[in-house]
Amino acid sequence: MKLELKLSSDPLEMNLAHLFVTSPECGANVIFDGVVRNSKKGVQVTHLDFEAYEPMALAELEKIAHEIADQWPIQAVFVHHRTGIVYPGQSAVIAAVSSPHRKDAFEACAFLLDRLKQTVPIWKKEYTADGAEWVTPTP
Amino acid sequence: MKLELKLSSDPLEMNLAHLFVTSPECGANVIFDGVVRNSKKGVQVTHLDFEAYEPMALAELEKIAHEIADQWPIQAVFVHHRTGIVYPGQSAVIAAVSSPHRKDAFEACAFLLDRLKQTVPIWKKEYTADGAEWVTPTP
Amino acid sequence: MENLNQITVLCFGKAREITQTKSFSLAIPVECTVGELRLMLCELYPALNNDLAYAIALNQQYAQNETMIAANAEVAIIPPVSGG
Amino acid sequence: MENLNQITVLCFGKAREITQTKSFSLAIPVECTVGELRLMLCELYPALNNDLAYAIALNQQYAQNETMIAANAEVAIIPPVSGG
Repeated sequence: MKLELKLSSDPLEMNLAHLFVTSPECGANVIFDGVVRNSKKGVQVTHLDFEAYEPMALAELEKIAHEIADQWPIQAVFVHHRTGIVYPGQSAVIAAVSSPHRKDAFEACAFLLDRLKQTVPIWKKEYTADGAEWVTPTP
Repeated sequence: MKLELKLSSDPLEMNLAHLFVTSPECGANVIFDGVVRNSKKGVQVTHLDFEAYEPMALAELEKIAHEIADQWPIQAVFVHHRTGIVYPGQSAVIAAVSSPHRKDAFEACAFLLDRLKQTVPIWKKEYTADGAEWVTPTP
Repeated sequence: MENLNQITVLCFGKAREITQTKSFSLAIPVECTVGELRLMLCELYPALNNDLAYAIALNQQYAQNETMIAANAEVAIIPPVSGG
Repeated sequence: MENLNQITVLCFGKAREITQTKSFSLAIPVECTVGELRLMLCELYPALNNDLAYAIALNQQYAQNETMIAANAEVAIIPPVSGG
């Protein structure tokens, strides 16, 4: 399995995900692009500020990639996650997987995001017209 | 719902999907990239040749987009599909949807591909070392 | 003498190879269903029915066997699709 | 006199704001579990326990309360994560 995991304060590039996971052995690439929304419960969001425990975040992402490879025939996993300030409409995370068949690729990419949100030590503080607060996971 | 549907004999561009579906109202873009594989059942594939009944293919894709919008809160649907000769490693189809939340986006994009393969009048002929034949759907 | 409608039949994929043409004209009875058209196509191109479970589209929509074919309809022979 | 280990505690997100530092040094008993460290942190920063259900990582791995903290361990306070 090929792995490309990165945290970055620079804007994310979709094409890197596409180029990394594409191979002529894999008929299906599924790419998730997580975009910062401009509102939450009707309140306008001005920006998010992401903080990460970088070495542990990369280690947890690698664990997730291995969990995926145990369950689906995935040949490449790509995750780039932003740190620092990210504005509405910008990508906070781009995750991609490739697999010979599409059902596996969809399931694996959805699982990757579920797990990322459960275990990877990254935090976001949300800045709105009402103030700022650390986002807590919704069950 | 925004719609962008196209059949094209030119190489597909991932960034167009990304740009089209991204909006600050939607936290989740899911993009499927269907790549031509270099082998089938151990036999080397040299290329595929796609043929489409273009006006009906676009009409069927539009029906699928409306089926999706009836089931999930999807704000944009993008499908670009190749026609003509496509080589292993190249994209035959790029499909993308955007939704406020990721579960909806994953489900809608997977459904889109399932339906595309059932109803949209596009055909591929597969050229291998053993000869050429029209691909028939696998149940 | 029976009234006839002139229709155009489009052929795609394997159907195009069986008929060896992308489209042909066909005179059909004024009252003719898709099912009756299938019988005519079967006589013209026996290989169509032997080799292929195809659908018929009328004016770019999938049609049922019971549907009546309108004058000037665009008819298409739709082999099993394999896009994506 | 009891033997002590010096550890570094990293603070992230809301924990960083509560402790008002990205990291601090702490002397803990040579035999000290994660659960015992939590009690010490609670005394140092009562708001940690009142406001936050946090995890503890040892050397960049999630740790259980029973786990013994090794000398020179990198300890981190991990508030509920919210990446993605």
